[in-house]
Amino acid sequence: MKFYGVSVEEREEVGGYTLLRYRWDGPVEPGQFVMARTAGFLDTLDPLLARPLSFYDHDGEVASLLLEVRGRGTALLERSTEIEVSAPLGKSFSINGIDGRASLLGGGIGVAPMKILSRRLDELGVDHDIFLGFADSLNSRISRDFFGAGVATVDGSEGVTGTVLDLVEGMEEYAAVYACGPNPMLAAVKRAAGTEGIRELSVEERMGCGNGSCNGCVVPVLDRGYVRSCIEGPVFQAKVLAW
Amino acid sequence: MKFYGVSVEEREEVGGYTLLRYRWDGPVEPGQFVMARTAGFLDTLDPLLARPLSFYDHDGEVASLLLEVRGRGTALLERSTEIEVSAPLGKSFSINGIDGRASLLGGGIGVAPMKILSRRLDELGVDHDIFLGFADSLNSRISRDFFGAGVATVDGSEGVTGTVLDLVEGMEEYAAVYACGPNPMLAAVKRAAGTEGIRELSVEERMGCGNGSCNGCVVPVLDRGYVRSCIEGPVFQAKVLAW
Amino acid sequence: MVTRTGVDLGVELCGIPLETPLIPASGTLSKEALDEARGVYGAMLPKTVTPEPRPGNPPPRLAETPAGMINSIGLQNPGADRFLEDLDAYDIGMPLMISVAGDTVAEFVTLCERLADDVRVSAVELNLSCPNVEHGGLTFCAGPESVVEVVESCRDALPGKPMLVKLTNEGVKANSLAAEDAGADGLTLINTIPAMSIDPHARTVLRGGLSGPAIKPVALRAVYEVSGAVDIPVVGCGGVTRGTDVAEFMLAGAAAVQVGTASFVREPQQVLEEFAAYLEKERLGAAGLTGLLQASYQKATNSKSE
Amino acid sequence: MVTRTGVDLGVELCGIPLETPLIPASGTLSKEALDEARGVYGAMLPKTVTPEPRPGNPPPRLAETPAGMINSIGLQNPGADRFLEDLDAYDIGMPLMISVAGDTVAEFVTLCERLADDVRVSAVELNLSCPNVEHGGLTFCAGPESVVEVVESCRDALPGKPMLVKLTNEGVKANSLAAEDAGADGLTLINTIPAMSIDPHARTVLRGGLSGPAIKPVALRAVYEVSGAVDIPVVGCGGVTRGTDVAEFMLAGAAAVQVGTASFVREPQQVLEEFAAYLEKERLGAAGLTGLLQASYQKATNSKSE
Ligand SMILES: Cc1cc2nc3c(=O)[nH]c(=O)nc-3n(C[C@H](O)[C@H](O)[C@H](O)COP(=O)(O)OP(=O)(O)OC[C@H]3O[C@@H](n4cnc5c(N)ncnc54)[C@H](O)[C@@H]3O)c2cc1C
Ligand SMILES: Cc1cc2nc3c(=O)[nH]c(=O)nc-3n(C[C@H](O)[C@H](O)[C@H](O)COP(=O)(O)OP(=O)(O)OC[C@H]3O[C@@H](n4cnc5c(N)ncnc54)[C@H](O)[C@@H]3O)c2cc1C
Ligand SMILES: Cc1cc2nc3c(=O)[nH]c(=O)nc-3n(C[C@H](O)[C@H](O)[C@H](O)COP(=O)(O)O)c2cc1C
Ligand SMILES: Cc1cc2nc3c(=O)[nH]c(=O)nc-3n(C[C@H](O)[C@H](O)[C@H](O)COP(=O)(O)O)c2cc1C
Ligand code: FES
Ligand code: FES
Repeated sequence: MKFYGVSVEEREEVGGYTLLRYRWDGPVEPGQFVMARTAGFLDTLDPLLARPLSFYDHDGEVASLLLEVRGRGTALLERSTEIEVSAPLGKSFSINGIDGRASLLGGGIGVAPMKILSRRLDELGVDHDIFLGFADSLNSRISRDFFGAGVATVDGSEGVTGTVLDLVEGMEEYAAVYACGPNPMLAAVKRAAGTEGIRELSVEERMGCGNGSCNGCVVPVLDRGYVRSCIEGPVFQAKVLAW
Repeated sequence: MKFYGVSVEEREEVGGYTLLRYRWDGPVEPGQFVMARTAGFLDTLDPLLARPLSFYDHDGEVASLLLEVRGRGTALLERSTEIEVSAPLGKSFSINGIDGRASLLGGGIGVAPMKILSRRLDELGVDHDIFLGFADSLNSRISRDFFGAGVATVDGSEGVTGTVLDLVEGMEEYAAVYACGPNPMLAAVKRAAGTEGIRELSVEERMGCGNGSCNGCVVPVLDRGYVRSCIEGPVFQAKVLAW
Repeated sequence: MVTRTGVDLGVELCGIPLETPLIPASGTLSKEALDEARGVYGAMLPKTVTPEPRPGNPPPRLAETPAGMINSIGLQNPGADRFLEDLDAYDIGMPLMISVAGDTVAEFVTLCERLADDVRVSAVELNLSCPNVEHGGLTFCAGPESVVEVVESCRDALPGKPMLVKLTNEGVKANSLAAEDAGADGLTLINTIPAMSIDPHARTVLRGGLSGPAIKPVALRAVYEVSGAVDIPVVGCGGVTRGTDVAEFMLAGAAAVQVGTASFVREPQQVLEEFAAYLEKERLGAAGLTGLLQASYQKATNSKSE
Repeated sequence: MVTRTGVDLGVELCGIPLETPLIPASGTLSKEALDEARGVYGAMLPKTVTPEPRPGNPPPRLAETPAGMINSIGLQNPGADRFLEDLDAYDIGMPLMISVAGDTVAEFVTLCERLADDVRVSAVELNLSCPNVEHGGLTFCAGPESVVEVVESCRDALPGKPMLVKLTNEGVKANSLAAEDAGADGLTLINTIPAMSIDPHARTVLRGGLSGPAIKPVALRAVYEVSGAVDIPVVGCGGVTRGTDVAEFMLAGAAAVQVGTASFVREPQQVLEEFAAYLEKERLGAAGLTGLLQASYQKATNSKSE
């Protein structure tokens, strides 16, 4: 896998998350991700693997990543000024030919791909509603970046008390439903959204390589066993996932 | 082994070497060393071991290290602003009760402990000559920090062409001879300096722990097999070394 | 391959000329990433194939460990029929090696027979680190007897085609000697090391094979000890991450070197460039490195571990 | 030991109550560093002693490897006479374990006899990872037969004193079962892994034992597999670097945990504090951790390596 050294030109703490921006002028599709790590690989071989991160935004010149620190890899990324990223990877959300209104659902750090998706839908003139769920008001602060989004928090400290699913009514009626978040949330969205129209889920599995080589990032799909989420995903049609 | 986080308050390139300064107000004896590494251990476990570095100088408040980049450990140290150091370790040069003139010999990065040694001898009023040998004029630049020092370079690009041994005449007559550098140089000094008076050599062996625990850093001594250079050294009386 | 600076990277493995000594470790380079292989590797080696399709293990299949990783893929592969149908995808203008495995000796033999006359296939690598269902699930390389059994049978099934035997570290010397005796043309050392990762918060475990830089010192030792004891070529594998790692394996006695986990985190092209730079500095050709140390150090250094 | 926050760190090992489950791995804590041990370790364990003094190997004895290190110290020690004369230096108010080794079974036995009635010694650890000169230099843990031979003989020489057997990873399960059968009261798993480092520029090699974080996944696996198969306590060892590592080994089945290489690069006090913080968060006492996973996962998860 090829990595490109880039400088973090801006770093912004937004509640419990951190936004990182770097220059990237190649094409980026909503739902795609990069493998990322702090610079200096070879001088230190631990942690060994890069981490998958969705594009939060991309304006043609500057890419943003939204980071939730979970362990060593994200902790190192969060404080680095020089990082290394792969080219954009994976399948993106289907955004063409939408006949009606779209619904975007983000749970926790699953909010990440919704920003760039919302931007592209705007460009295409697709009306859409955004629903975001967080653990608490700290994490929910990123929702200010989503004009008019509905917000829920599990602890009730901001918006509706509950999960993102408590925000959406009539999910079946949307022409397109896009969701990203923890697996249980995605499974619930799959159930609630019905099978008509575009129903797409961005899944999160541990990744080794990001380019299809390790077979590590699989998810179960109907009739076909396990497929690699870095190649056939991370965005899947809800109906093919065997959840 | 206990490590203390310190900030590199000043970094200065001097020819092929780099000077790092950090605050340290505990006592430091000439010839002592620290185990040092870049900050962030635990987030990265590679490289695993800290590296032994002599004190180049210490004025009671600020300690300096002189660094020659050889591999990963020194490369990381050279570019770090936060580093971790042990307390001062090892036996120091004997500087009390010198009856006459002293001679200080540094070969390559073996120049490091000579600065703090020269400072202490000055404080004690011991007259001394300093002789420094380097590969080339780039590395020899640090000699400007040693007023009146004799300088040799192997490639002849600065000072006398040859090694530090080509600079010193009548080494046997000095009341004290102190040397630090590659083993072959130390062995030559041992031969040239005779056995009268203080004859001390600071040796360099690979170290694992720095506090006597691993038995990794041994040197052969007469009649006693191998002894740990981090505990019984790094400064040894020339006559006890079985070289 | 001779670099612009005149460094000869070519080596020979079991009579097959390789443009460079690098080979992708089986299971670590997908079709989608083949572009990284062109002009870099001396031979192609896809993921192990079994007679029947295997779905592989449920996720999670990976865990990171200090300077390494654990995988538990479960030999997911499409099975021999589909694999051989699509084989041409792996033809990128270099010798093609095929890694095979099975549940039984008979399955190994079936696969070897199918490959024996396939002109696209330059060599076969037997992956013996998988469980032998006829022997209570012990792997085929659990001991010299079971190595001999499978290697001899495959030898008969693969007349004339170079056959390498890939082993794990446990018992590597005895198993290597057994494989040589049973007719192996070469050895690939080593496969992943059985290991385990525990998440102490979630209280979950992942058992699988350890790979990456962490195992390099163990793999080097295996290559060194074995290449000094056998007369067939050894292919080094385990933690190769940079050019000097390739040199170290060849100095230890390897005729060629596989790159696995590192290709997830670097371009193999960089490894080759670093290796070429090393050779240029040392004024050596790749083929000249193999075993340069072996003679002088085999006896000189101690081998005690504490 | 109960922390200020009410976490009970105490465990029991072979009937010996330990204030904490941490023990220094033999050969990694010198007298000069004993201050780091007080209030941290549950037992003291000095470097392996042999009947006669050993000078050890010539330098270089160390090489760093990815997230690990190789050592080839050669069991440098002052011999039993001087060691036992100075033994009181290791009395820092906690149970004292002594690690012993020899060139022959008879040497092991001699040492055990000397320690059998020494009231200062709470337990003996047999270091079987050293060469048996009567068996062509293979180590005492080269296979179950040689394990049984030395363990049975030492058992007779050490009536009533807890005796642990320390093994390396190769063949660990069979050797552990053999040691248990032969009368071991406990097992220490694992010693360093035979490995090698090559300097490709100087063309020098160092063969020795690999330790440090790199081997943790291998050690965890050994502890997990063995503790599920034996009825005696297992002491985990290999790469323990932080508090959660201690937890992982105990979850895998260890009754106590040794800290070796990590003590060169951290204070063991920090490891204990992190471990206590983990226990506090999980609302558990140290003793409650041992084998918490064992039952549920032994069968549930796959153990294939690729
Ligand atoms: C396609 C994709 C897109 C993603 N986008 C983003 C994003 O935009 N922003 C963001 O902050 N995170 C994102 N993630 C998640 C992110 O990759 C993980 O949080 C990160 O890899 C954890 O690494 P770490 O070193 O911090 O934690 P580790 O030390 O590796 O692990 C910390 C904990 O997280 C668990 N863990 C590790 N990897 C994963 C994983 N992939 N999924 C779930 N749990 C895991 C471990 O078991 C452990 O308990 C994405 C993941 C995928 C697969
Ligand atoms: C008591 C003592 C004081 C020292 N003082 C200084 C000092 O003031 N300034 C300074 O720059 N250096 C000093 N050194 C040397 C310094 O410790 C080594 O250069 C450093 O450890 C190399 O680490 P690295 O990661 O850069 O190289 P590595 O990647 O570890 O190794 C690079 C090369 O250096 C060799 N090497 C590694 N360690 C040593 C060693 N200890 N001796 C010789 N060769 C080695 C390796 O075999 C390899 O070929 C001192 C060493 C000792 C023992
Ligand atoms: C994700 C993954 C999948 C693997 N699959 C196979 C396989 O199918 N067949 C095989 O022989 N080895 C397989 N291996 C082992 C590698 O080929 C190699 O022997 C091992 O990883 C050590 O080399 P490395 O450290 O360079 O990765 C796999 C390794 C990894 C990491
Ligand atoms: C420098 C060094 C010296 C060692 N000496 C001994 C020894 O004398 N006896 C012994 O049983 N193990 C010895 N070991 C092995 C350790 O006790 C331990 O089993 C091994 O290092 C794995 O643990 P670690 O990764 O925590 O270091 C030594 C290890 C090191 C690194
Ligand atoms: S991350 Fe390796 S195949 Fe998807
Ligand atoms: S460096 Fe460990 S004993 Fe000296």
